Amino acid sequence: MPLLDIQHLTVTYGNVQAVRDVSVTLETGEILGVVGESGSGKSTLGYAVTKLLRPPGAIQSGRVLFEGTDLVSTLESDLRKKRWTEISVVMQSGMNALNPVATIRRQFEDAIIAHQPTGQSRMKERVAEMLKMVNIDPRYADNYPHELSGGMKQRISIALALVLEPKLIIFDEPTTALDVVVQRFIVQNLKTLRSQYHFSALFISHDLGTVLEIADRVAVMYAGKFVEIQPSGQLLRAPKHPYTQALLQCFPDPRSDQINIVGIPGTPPDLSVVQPGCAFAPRCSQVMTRCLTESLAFVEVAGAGVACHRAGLTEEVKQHG
Amino acid sequence: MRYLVRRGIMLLLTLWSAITLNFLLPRMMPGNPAEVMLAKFKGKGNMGPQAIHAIKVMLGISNESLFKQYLQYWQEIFHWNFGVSYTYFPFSVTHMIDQALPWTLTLIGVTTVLSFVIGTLLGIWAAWTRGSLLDSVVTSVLTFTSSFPYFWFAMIVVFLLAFVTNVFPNSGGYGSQMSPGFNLSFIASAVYHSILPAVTILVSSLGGWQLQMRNNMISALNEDYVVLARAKGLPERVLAISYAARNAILPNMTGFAMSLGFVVSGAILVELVFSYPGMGTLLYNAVSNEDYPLMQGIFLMIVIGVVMANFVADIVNVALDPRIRRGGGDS
Amino acid sequence: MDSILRLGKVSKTYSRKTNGHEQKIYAARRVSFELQTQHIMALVGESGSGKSTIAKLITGVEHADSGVIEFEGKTLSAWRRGHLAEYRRNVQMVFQDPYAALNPLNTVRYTISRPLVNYRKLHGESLHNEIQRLLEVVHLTPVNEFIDKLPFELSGGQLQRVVTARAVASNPKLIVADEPVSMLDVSIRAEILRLIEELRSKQGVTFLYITHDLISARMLADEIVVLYRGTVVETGNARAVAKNPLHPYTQLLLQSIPNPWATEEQPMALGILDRTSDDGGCVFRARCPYAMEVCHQGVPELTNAESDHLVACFLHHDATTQMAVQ
Amino acid sequence: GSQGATSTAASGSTPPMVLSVDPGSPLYTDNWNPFSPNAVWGQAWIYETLYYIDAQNGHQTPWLATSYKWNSPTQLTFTIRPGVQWSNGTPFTANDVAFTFNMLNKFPALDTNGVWTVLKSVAAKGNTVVFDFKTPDVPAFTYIAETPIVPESIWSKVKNPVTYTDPHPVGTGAYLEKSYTPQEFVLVKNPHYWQASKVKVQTIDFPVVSENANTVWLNLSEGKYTAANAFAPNIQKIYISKDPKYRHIWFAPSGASNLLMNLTKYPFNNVTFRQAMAYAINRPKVSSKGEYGYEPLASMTGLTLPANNAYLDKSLVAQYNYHYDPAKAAQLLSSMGLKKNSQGLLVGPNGPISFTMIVPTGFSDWIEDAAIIQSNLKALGITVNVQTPSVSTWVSDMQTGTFDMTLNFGLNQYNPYFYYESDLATSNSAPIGQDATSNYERYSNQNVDNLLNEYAQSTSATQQKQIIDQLEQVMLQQVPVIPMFYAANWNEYDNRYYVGWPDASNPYVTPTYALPDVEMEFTHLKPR
Amino acid sequence: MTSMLGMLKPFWQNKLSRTGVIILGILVLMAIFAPVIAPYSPNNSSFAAMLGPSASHLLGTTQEGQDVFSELIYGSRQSLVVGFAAGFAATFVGLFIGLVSGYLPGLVDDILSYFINVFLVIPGLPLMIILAAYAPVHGSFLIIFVITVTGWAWGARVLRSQVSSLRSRDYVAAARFAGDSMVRIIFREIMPNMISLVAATFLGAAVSAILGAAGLEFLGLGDPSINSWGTMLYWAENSGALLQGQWAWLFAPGFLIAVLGTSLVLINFAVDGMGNPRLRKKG
Ligand SMILES: Nc1ncnc2c1ncn2[C@@H]1O[C@H](COP(=O)(O)OP(=O)(O)OP(=O)(O)O)[C@@H](O)[C@H]1O
Ligand SMILES: Nc1ncnc2c1ncn2[C@@H]1O[C@H](COP(=O)(O)OP(=O)(O)OP(=O)(O)O)[C@@H](O)[C@H]1O
Ligand SMILES: [Mg+2]
Ligand SMILES: [Mg+2]
Repeated sequence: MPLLDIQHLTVTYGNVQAVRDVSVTLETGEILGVVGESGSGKSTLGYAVTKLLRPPGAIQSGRVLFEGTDLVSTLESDLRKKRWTEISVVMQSGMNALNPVATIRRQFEDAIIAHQPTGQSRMKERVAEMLKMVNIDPRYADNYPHELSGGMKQRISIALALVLEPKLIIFDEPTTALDVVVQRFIVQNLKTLRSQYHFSALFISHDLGTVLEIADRVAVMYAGKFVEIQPSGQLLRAPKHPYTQALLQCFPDPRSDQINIVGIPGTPPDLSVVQPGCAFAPRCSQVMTRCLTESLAFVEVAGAGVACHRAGLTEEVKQHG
Repeated sequence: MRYLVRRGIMLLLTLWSAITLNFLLPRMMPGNPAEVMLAKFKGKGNMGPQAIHAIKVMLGISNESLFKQYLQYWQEIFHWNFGVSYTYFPFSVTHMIDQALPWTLTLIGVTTVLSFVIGTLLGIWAAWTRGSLLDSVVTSVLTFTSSFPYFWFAMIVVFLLAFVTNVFPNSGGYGSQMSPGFNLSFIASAVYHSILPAVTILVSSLGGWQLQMRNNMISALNEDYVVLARAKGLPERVLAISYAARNAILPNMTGFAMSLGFVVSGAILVELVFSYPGMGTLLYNAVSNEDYPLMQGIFLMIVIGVVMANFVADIVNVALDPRIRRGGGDS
Repeated sequence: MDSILRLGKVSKTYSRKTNGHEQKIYAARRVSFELQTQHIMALVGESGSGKSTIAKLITGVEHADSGVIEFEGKTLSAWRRGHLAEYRRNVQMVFQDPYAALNPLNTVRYTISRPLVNYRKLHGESLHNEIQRLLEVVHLTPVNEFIDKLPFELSGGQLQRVVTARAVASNPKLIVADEPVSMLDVSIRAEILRLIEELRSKQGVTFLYITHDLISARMLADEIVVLYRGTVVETGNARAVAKNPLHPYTQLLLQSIPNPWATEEQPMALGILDRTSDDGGCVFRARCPYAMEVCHQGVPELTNAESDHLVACFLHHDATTQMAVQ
Repeated sequence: GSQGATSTAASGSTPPMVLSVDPGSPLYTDNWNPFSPNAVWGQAWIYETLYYIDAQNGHQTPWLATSYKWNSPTQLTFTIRPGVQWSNGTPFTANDVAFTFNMLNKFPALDTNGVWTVLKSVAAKGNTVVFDFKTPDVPAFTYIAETPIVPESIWSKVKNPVTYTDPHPVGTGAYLEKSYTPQEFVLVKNPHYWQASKVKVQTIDFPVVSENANTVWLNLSEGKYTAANAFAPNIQKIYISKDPKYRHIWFAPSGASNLLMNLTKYPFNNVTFRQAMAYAINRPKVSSKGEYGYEPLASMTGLTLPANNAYLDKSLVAQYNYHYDPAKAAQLLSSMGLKKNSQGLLVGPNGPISFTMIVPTGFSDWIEDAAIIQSNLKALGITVNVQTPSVSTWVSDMQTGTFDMTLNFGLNQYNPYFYYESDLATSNSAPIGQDATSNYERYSNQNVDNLLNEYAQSTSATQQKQIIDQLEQVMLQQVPVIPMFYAANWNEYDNRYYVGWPDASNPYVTPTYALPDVEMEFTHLKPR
Repeated sequence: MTSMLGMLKPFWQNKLSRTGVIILGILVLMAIFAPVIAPYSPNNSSFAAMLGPSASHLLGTTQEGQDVFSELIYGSRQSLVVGFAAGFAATFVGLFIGLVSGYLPGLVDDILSYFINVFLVIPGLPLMIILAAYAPVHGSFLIIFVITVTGWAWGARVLRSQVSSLRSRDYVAAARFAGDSMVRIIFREIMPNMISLVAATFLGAAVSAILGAAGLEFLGLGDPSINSWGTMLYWAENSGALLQGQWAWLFAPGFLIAVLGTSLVLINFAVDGMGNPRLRKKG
């Protein structure tokens, strides 16, 4: 049984369909990266999985099976027991995710007290331990968030997510707001932590480079749908969806001799209208007529899949050839 | 600390200007209040010039230069001496304020605090159950009551509860045959007399706090840190109180301090309707009798009250908001 | 080749109060560089290294504490004396966040018309035509579809084009672009960068391109200036600097770029330290894995390491003779 | 409820006596000094005067003095009542009287009636006190007779009687201070009072009277007061109808309130115009609607009727016959050469006639009166702007003569001399811009001044009556002011427990509890 | 024009504020068509005094014999005009001082903020009463003046901080680069983005002006000969209306004041949407 099994999940904000019939599974110990342009519905997916959507956001349909139980139909009071002990999150901007009027220590202790209360000294130890783990001097435990730099806050958010050693962590762009050097540092930090804690994760980012580095598998999201899922290495070497291909071209190898960044012309579609056909078709360099009319369901087979008429064609051709 | 010192200096400056304004105001007004006062001291016959002079001296009506008067005024203030009241001569302004202040401080002080506390709690609760029937009922009822003219509501309350049904006394601060003191029956009587005015003030002021807190709370609930707290699986109570409400209340503290400061001025219109022996009634009497030493004295008390309350608010803000306490805050 | 802009030992400090005591922040320290006409120069550095400060000093938004800024051979202070409008016209700016740089209530037409009306005194038909032309220049076509839109109706990339069109409108000679793509999706970045390149080659505009992204700097710029804590640590030909960085800090920047192609995991060589004291010595020494005795004693000067490639690091100095004492 | 005055002091078998008279809002101050304008009114039951003089009819009742005599227009002798003692047991003597007056001389701030402006000396001689005058001033008798007398034994030790608050008053009066709180003071019968046998009311409660009239009306309506001095709209409905058997009112008229016109300004400097005003204004409506009908129409002579009926020259009144008659007013106006223009405005030599009428803020009845006057004059083509300045602005405008038209209180005095003197004497006027004492309309007439002088020196009643008749003629002919209505002495009382209240048929005292002679009422009241 | 209309759109879209707009609209119509709606002139005092409600006098008559219903209808004019005029004046002064103070940091700002602080500390109602009591002439202008003097500071403070935050926006800097003058920047770049705050300030000021005016008039510090809801309360109170059983006379004006205040508070619910171009455009 997969740790997390998302089935036909659809999420809306009023008339905006931000996540459209998304299905994916996540195995224990696996890190699934989710990439896509801004507004493609990555955060929405993350919030929906944890049932943390803010109004007017609402799950329209679908199931989110966590260890076999459907979180969508679980009562909030029952869900509360699973929160943080089994599923925790790192929010898009760690800066605003910390309560500005509570010390760092308080924010750790809140979580501990709510789920696994222990003695004061044990708690103190634990906080210090967690801070050290993300290379922050434990002295900072008694500081307030505004007294720390952005990078520190982000690392604290990560430590906070790990404090109860959950099975699943949702990372929503944990590095986006930071500059390259800090970003790099956090990614390395995460890798170490993963080897220590063996958590599974949904790693959301628009930075394909980072995702490819950290994730076992990568899901590419476009206009609320997954267009391609593949193990990282495979995605890097043989992207199937034209969107994935285009996206990869935006990340040149910094060491190569000639650097040429190729963008994707055009803009992502308006999510408040549902159009027939492939959402990427208007920007696709390999568009065919049927792309404009026939939509294609994404099917995940053995942890991989692609939603492209073109990809289907090549597959067919191969079989015949 | 630095922040407090700066705020302190600002408030002292403010105090100085308010006191100066207080000095100038009656002197800039048209008409001659001193003459009106003199008329009050006149009998039916025509007073002799010595008598007039003697009365003027006794009331401290002065023909000295403005600047000299100003200096004297400051000297008096430092001695906590605001002169004699015209209306209550020979009693001093200080004496009259001493008489009225405790009533106002207790009645208006307690109701202001109650109003803030209840209003804030209702606001938190309404935001928490946002969209529910109870939320919309409570919020719209309070929106309506907060637009009540205080005095109008007070008059209706008096008529219904103190006259038609005779449940409560219609006026005064305590039973008239009681002598003020620290005994149970007196306190009980004072409380009994204060219920109607308190309710009036509460009903018409709750809405403001409720609405404000509800707004703040709703936006706080949308903050990332509250969503994260929910993700942490914290108990609802902790989430509502120490995460959302704790942050949402901060912007209201200054307003609360201001209104605490204004407690000193009493609720003029309500006190008037209930003939409550507080600062509001005293001020109204001072104004209608053009007793400007008394007026100035009361005004000064109010300004001092507000300035002090503001300072306390700063301290409270510093205590509650680490961003102000430990630098980093932009102010 | 003639230089259009020259900075000579420009310094700027800010003071900030933390926990009651005042702290000096050296946002720019004796920064010197020269920008050639119709070149693109990239100013690279991590957050807080002083990139925006230099942009503000050049555009005249802030005053330098010391040093000179020369534009077309005339000092900025000379320009300020009565010719500020002309200076403004010649030195324009593109902001980092296209969502913030446009008034949400003004249409594209109004926004672009302002410099045209103010600097070029255009009206009526000619104004309209010029706005159309500018929109074409920035590839916002068909023009009529965009001209009367409000910012919220446009995507980030389109907004950044409007911002660029506004900057070009006054026919400036120099445009300072402060991280013009860092807020945009990777897929859109390339087009904006290409637009800058195009403006340089077709309109002859000189650019100072500010970024923390070494890759885009290398792709777009002719020269790169690397800034660390207000100090220029390395400068030179873009390709040389980005491909073969000499300063340990530039190396760090390069290593930080996520690189899924990299065959083996390169451990991060350098730690992050949030504060260094500002008393003498190399600014980078606390984070530098190669820090030597000498690094604590003096500030390394920019010296030629290769042709067209200068670095301020004792590792590349022949001797301590070139050490400058502050 | 209307169970009568039960709220307080229902001690034992004594029926309660609760008086709603003394304002002191919001709270009383503990001040019993009878010379202080801010003393609690209860002092009038403690300190007594030589004579009691009724404010309306001038009826004199010997009190601490048994008799008086004018030895000459400049010398007056009072004979002191024997057997009176102060409430601390010391006997009351002529020395106390002389001491009291000499104290007023020493501390002029206490001499609010200005008796020492005419007195030369006051001395005790045996059981008499002799008052010597600087100048003859017969009317000053009233002020002397009504000065409260205080015990020398106590007041001679008071350092500054001006600021003295007399917290434990010792007087000769019928009552003693029993208790005091800022919300209520209680008087109890003085067992050693010199006419103790006549006093039947054991205690009197004085609860604070609210500034807010509605509170008083509620209490009145509920029957919380035995007697009150309160204005109330529709007293019949609010008060009497709730218990018509026992509840009564007697609103004795007092001095006339006057419409003042600035006689230094056009058109008021023209007698014909003023006469026209007297016809043009619907004075009965002002009295009945503006003043709720409580304040009866005033005589154009200015005399307070019916108290001054004896002075009234009925033939003179019939001869002038002022009444509401717009046609007559229009005729008088056109006789002045004023004509209406096409817009219906009355035009004078300087354009349409318009002026401002000021009424002090908060005087709601007067504001209503002004509205009536405004509409009356509008009908004649005269524009009146009504403004409501603050009281002090109003007073100062009157004093300096910077007004066109206003309403002003009359003097509540039994003796018409005081009334005419204050309103018509040149000495009480002043040039515009300077403060006038009381002649705000600035009337000046040598003949009138002479008449007033003669009166002050005369001790003959016939001569006095004759002078008053001549002044009445001036009032009717010259119309220096237009008397509008008599201010009322508000008085409500409940005779469920006590009877013997003064009323129109038995006006032995004017029941306005601020007056010194009101103590007399308590020698008449008896339990039912 | 379309943009003006568009700006008003949020008021109609939000359910609460739509209620407010409708209520306010009814009151405004009542004021405009007072002569048509009211059966009598409010100054007509020819009826018997203190009549109870009846078909010819829906709410009875006053002590002076005026028709209460007619007074109520006509009274809306004065209450609306004074409320809005005072609200407008206070907002205008607050906006002006807030703009100048927020846009010109340094000495000017220091001085103006200091004044704002002083006026914030000075208690409103007592000062209002004192000013009004001393004024030589009482009338609507006095009330508007007094409310403005005591009420501008709050708005000035809020608007000032908004201006100083808007001033540092990139698009303001950009306008400076585009060569726009200070005045133009203030009016084209800063002001329009403050519309919703200005509107909120205005609505708040109008509510307190309406209540303040009623309070002053109730104390007799207005011009009692003018017909307004506040003066109606003054006369009702001075005539012991409740004791005389004239319920409607006292109840109706206070109720309408509360209704008017509520309508403005409700309208305020939509103010946030006003500055939102998304809603504006589709208008
Ligand atoms: N509260 C909301 N109300 C309406 N629409 C919303 C709301 N939040 C998000 N959306 C819309 O839903 C879509 C998906 O948003 P989401 O935040 O999930 O995107 P994202 O992929 O996380 O983008 P980013 O990289 O910018 O974080 C977007 O089109 C966005 O405009
Ligand atoms: N007005 C100011 N007052 C005080 N300190 C300032 C001010 N402006 C900038 N600084 C400080 O100066 C340093 C350089 O800032 P600058 O904005 O130039 O950095 P940057 O390289 O542009 O960074 P980023 O990549 O985050 O934009 C920083 O430490 C910053 O905090
Ligand atoms: Mg997101
Ligand atoms: Mg920057």
